[in-house]
Amino acid sequence: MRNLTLGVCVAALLTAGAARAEDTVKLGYIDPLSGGGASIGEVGLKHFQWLADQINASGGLMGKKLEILPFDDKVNPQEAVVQARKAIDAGARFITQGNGSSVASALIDFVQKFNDRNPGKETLYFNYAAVDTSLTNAKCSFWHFRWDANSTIKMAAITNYLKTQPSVKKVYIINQDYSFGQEVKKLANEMLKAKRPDVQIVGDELHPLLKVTDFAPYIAKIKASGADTVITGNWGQDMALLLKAAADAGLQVKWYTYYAGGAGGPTAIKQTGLDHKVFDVVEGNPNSAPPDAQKTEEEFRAKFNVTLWYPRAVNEMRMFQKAVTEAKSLDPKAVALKLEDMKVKTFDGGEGWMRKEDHQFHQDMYIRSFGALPKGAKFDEEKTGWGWTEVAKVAAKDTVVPTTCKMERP
Amino acid sequence: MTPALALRDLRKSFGPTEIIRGVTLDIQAGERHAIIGPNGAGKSTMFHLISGRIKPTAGSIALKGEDITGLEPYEINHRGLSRSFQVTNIFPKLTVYENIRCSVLWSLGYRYSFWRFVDRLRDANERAEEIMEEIGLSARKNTPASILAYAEQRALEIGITIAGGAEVIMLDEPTAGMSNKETEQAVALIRKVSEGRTLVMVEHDMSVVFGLADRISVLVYGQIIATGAPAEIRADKAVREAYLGEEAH
Amino acid sequence: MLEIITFSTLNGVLYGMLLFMMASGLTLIFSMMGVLNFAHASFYMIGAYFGFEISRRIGFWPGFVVAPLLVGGVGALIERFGLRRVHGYGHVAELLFTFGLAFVIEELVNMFWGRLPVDYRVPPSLDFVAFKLFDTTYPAYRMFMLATAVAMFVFLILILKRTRVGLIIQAALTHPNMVAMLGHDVPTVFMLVFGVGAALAGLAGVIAGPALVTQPSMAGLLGPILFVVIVVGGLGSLTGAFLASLLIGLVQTFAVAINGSLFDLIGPTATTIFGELGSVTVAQIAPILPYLLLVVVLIVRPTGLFGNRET
Amino acid sequence: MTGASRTLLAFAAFAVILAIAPMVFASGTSVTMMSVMGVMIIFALSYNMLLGETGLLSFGHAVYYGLAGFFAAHAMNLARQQGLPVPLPVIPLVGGVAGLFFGVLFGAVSTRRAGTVFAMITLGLGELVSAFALLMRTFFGGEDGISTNRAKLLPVFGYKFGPQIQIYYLIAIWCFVCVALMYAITRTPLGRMCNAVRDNPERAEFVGYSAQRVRFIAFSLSATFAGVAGALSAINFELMNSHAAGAGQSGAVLLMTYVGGVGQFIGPIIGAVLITFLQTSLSDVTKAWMLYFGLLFIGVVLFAPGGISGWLALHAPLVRGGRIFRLAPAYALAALPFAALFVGMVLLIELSYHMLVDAASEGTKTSVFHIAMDGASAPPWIATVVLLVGGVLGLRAVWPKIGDAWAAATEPTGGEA
Repeated sequence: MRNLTLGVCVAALLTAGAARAEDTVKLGYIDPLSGGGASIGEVGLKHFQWLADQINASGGLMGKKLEILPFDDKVNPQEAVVQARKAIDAGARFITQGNGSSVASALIDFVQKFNDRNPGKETLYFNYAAVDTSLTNAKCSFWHFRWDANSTIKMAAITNYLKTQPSVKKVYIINQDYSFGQEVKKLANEMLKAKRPDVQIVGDELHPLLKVTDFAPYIAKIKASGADTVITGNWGQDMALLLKAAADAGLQVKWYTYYAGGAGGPTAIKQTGLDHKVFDVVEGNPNSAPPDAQKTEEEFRAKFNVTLWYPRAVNEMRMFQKAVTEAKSLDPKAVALKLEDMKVKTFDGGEGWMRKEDHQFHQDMYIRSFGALPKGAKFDEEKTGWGWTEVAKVAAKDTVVPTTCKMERP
Repeated sequence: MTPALALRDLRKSFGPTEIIRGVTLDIQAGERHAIIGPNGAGKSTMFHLISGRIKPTAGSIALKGEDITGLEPYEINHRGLSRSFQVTNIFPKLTVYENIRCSVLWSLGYRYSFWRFVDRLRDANERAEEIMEEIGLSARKNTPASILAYAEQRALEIGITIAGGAEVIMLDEPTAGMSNKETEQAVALIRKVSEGRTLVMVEHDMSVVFGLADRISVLVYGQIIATGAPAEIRADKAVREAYLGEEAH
Repeated sequence: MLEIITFSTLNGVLYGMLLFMMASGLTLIFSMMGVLNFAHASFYMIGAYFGFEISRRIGFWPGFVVAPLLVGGVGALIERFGLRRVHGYGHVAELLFTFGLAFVIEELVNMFWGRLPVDYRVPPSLDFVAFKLFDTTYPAYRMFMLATAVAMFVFLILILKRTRVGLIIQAALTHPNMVAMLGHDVPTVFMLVFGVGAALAGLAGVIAGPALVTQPSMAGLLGPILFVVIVVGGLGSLTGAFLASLLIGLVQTFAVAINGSLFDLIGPTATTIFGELGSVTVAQIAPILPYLLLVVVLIVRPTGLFGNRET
Repeated sequence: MTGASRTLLAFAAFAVILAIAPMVFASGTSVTMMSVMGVMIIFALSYNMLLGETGLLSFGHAVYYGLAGFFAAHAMNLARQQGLPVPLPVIPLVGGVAGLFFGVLFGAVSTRRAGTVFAMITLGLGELVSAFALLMRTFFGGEDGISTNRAKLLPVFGYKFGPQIQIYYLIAIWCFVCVALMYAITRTPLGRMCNAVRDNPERAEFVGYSAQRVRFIAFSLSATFAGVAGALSAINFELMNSHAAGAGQSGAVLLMTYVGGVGQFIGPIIGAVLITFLQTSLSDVTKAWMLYFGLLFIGVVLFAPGGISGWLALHAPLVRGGRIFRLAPAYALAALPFAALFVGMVLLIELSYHMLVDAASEGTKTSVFHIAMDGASAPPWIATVVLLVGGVLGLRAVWPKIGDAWAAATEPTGGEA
């Protein structure tokens, strides 16, 4: 029992002792740092700390050092709001987050209300991985910028690629039954009908999120439907088990996914032996990136022993620095105004721009397949010996989709 | 006059074994009635049937003329029957006072109310004090029931049983496991609290039975072989053979 | 149609046996000790990780034997130095102890093996196609899992019903004092039972690890469904758990095959009455059905389908 | 002092603490955290109406908290869209009614049995509700949940309830009222019978009470208060999503209540405050906070089954008898090995965590308690072992002294035994 009291005292002391000097720019990093989501949140944190070091090495922001303050949101929207509040109290006027569209949606809402109610203390929110399209549509906010391609852009890229693949005739769609999966389902149906009216959608399945232990029955259905291609937004265990069950049953189809490259995905694909049958869609591929990006990738892997998952985080931080320099101000509103319509060369070489109407970043997208690496390819994944090979590039301009955002501008 | 309790051809089987094999018995209002019989005769089962703890396989039970067969224990209690248990069955974490007070609440009509403070219910508190006085536990008022001495717990058991003011009281071996002196006190207590009520009791101690009971029924193998005043039972031949006879050996 | 029924039955049985394999230790511990072990899935997880560690160093088969024994040892130690202490405070305290234990085990696994899935593979000796049915292959490893599950069931039934040890432990549950009087060391019996239960979970982990995903959240994701199995089957009834596993496996698998919704059944009125639920297909809610089954069974028959006691 | 006046004094003190807390801890984070604490106090106490008072172990109490939160969020949105003259402070009533409704609905099917059957039904219901929450998107808003704006309702006396401090006081007032009501309920015939049913449901039936009815009413009331807490949570966060009705939240309330102590009324309050504080703050201090949480919980189950309040309550008679000081020397003696043990444990966990998880990418150097150390070198590990072993041996040596001190302090010298 006193153990406890002591614990409280120690915790209180440490929190109090953590008061920091005021001459740094603080970026609150709000993502899961404990529990199941931490594997991803920790890696994201490393990205930002590393990027901050780079910014600081190149002169910082207006001569001030950038400091990353990590906060654990436990992938819980309500908790994220409490942590955002803590970040602001600790002096952060900029926050960044990526994991979970529900968290992102809560943060947009929180930042909007906080800024309305606390004029002069505005806070800006950079989103590097939450992909729900509505975040830059119905829920869009002046105080929110997104660097990751949203679900719609990703599906546009996949379907643009499928347009060039006449061998695709029967498509099966399977997704997790929650907002993201439902969005992927809807987009896949709409865009396939528009771009490949000849393709037959032979199945359209939703299954509960992270509740299925055995995908054999689903595979039996896919098999019975005669599909040659499957489109899925599944991630984590739902992705791994789906592929394992497919391999067990000898199902020979191509898998177009959003998150086959997510944590643990490469390991699972290697286990199934599905060589170059699983595809994903991303904003950068290390094996075909320009030399400077490859060099950065090498440095990052050498330092942290993990893939540079988020090329978009690099874009985010570089653009942040650029906006501060151009605005000659650390005021979030001034920074936000400079970010709007900013055009840059992206980390992976293409041209990218931050669309002003909805604050969605647009960039070249790559379709990749996972499997044995061709000669000369440098980067494998999760020590499997297999890696990603680019199969197509979809230019940024071909992924532009109109937005429904009606932004309230301050 | 309507009997306080009327059993008609009551039967209870557990699987293929019939434990109570057609008991028919009238217990008159105001009498002290003891049920005796050898171990395994079904005395406790009969108590459980009457009080609703288990449901009979066949037959009927009437309390003051009203059929109570198959009712839940609390419904039977509402109709004026209260019982004690052979193995002490109290509220162990509550104090003696709380034990008693909980047992008077229903009879005073407080039911499931959560809009009045129990400490302000003068009648309930007074009644609880009276009962404690009656069972001689006033000094132990704020003691948790679980740490009472055995005899005190037995007294509390009786206190809980009589607290609700039921007209029919059933005591299951109230003096079991007591020393002679404790038994004497218990008998005095039973005599006092059963004043003006109907008492049914199961008891092994024959001096208690014959000292206390107005009438006695003898239960053997799930059937009543004799019912009558103590003197009649003493003289009954079947009883002597089946029961007292055994003890004589 | 025939194809769907055949596949659904086969897949249902396979899945059901997987569930039974994982739940058998849980029901054993409950029937013997009356403890509802919330950490059971954690033992299953430890089994998978131990199996993984051993298989990548020595091989799958040594892991198959050693890992469950290690998990059993861990379980016995936890019983001896943890659970036994709280035994006196009653079943709620025991349950809460295992609840906290599940927390700690997950964090420890996080610490030792990281949060990402580990590469635990099917052994080459079992990595082949067992048979082919209507163009769908069934891997030998699934058949191995099925055989192990059945073997576990038979083994447990024999132990409990036919051996002296089984009789003693069953008696120890209902009459601990009496059994102690007869000269048996009840605490040791409990420790052994808990160890065996944990070892069974560990065995399930060793086997299921390569087939599923070996990761720290595997315990949490699996946990509740095991309770459904043993509660629906009847708490403490091994046969019940076996049949409930089959039932749940089949129900879930057949449900996945059904694309119909209330909308298809009664037309547009479904959406007016049930709103969105009207257009939800049976397949969509298949994995939720076991929980529905749990609630319905407990309301209608609190002892479970084959059980005879409630707590 | 009589029991009644002591109670009044305690409640007065509670009111004062609620009133001045934001003046003492004035930062935005503190006010936000204390608002959450206020909500959790209500939630944990409502849970203890089941666990501590009636002996019902529920694994699905968040169902009522969460569902009521959704109703409250919808009510706020409706009031705003329709321009209904509904002020924010009455919204928790909506939550209470919703909680009551679902409490009655689900209570009717789950309270027929206590014990394991009840626990399992609540577990199943909890899983079902979270599953349906994802299926019914219009009502539950899918993953995102339902967001709302508390500042757009009818102002009360000029307060618009935008600023967090106003929300704090709104929650504080509701918290005070609910705590008082829940305390009052324990003092009513029903409250007493809840205890009786917890102790011995069978005997309760033989003194005229249907155990099922008692459980059912307690369950419904408990769900009502959980509903109020859920609505306050919706107001506080201006957001409700299905997490709030899920197994994690149900587990959290169990943790709070049990760690605080189920045997005393104040237990869940202590638990709610402490666990909320740790939940929001511990993750800043250590990445292994969930491990500490698990160990804390196991520690309480093993060594203090009455929870914190139970442990404190052991000392109450001594405080009243003015003999608490007799324990002081023994406790002071124990404090040292205890601290050593604690520091050793923390070192062990932090060092292991760093070496196993972070060392690969951050190197072996770390700092614990602001002391820099290298996990690859021997000294920190030696210190850890010394502290742990020293702590254990020290405690063993001191333990009998504590026992003696207890014996001396509790020696009957008249008065209460």
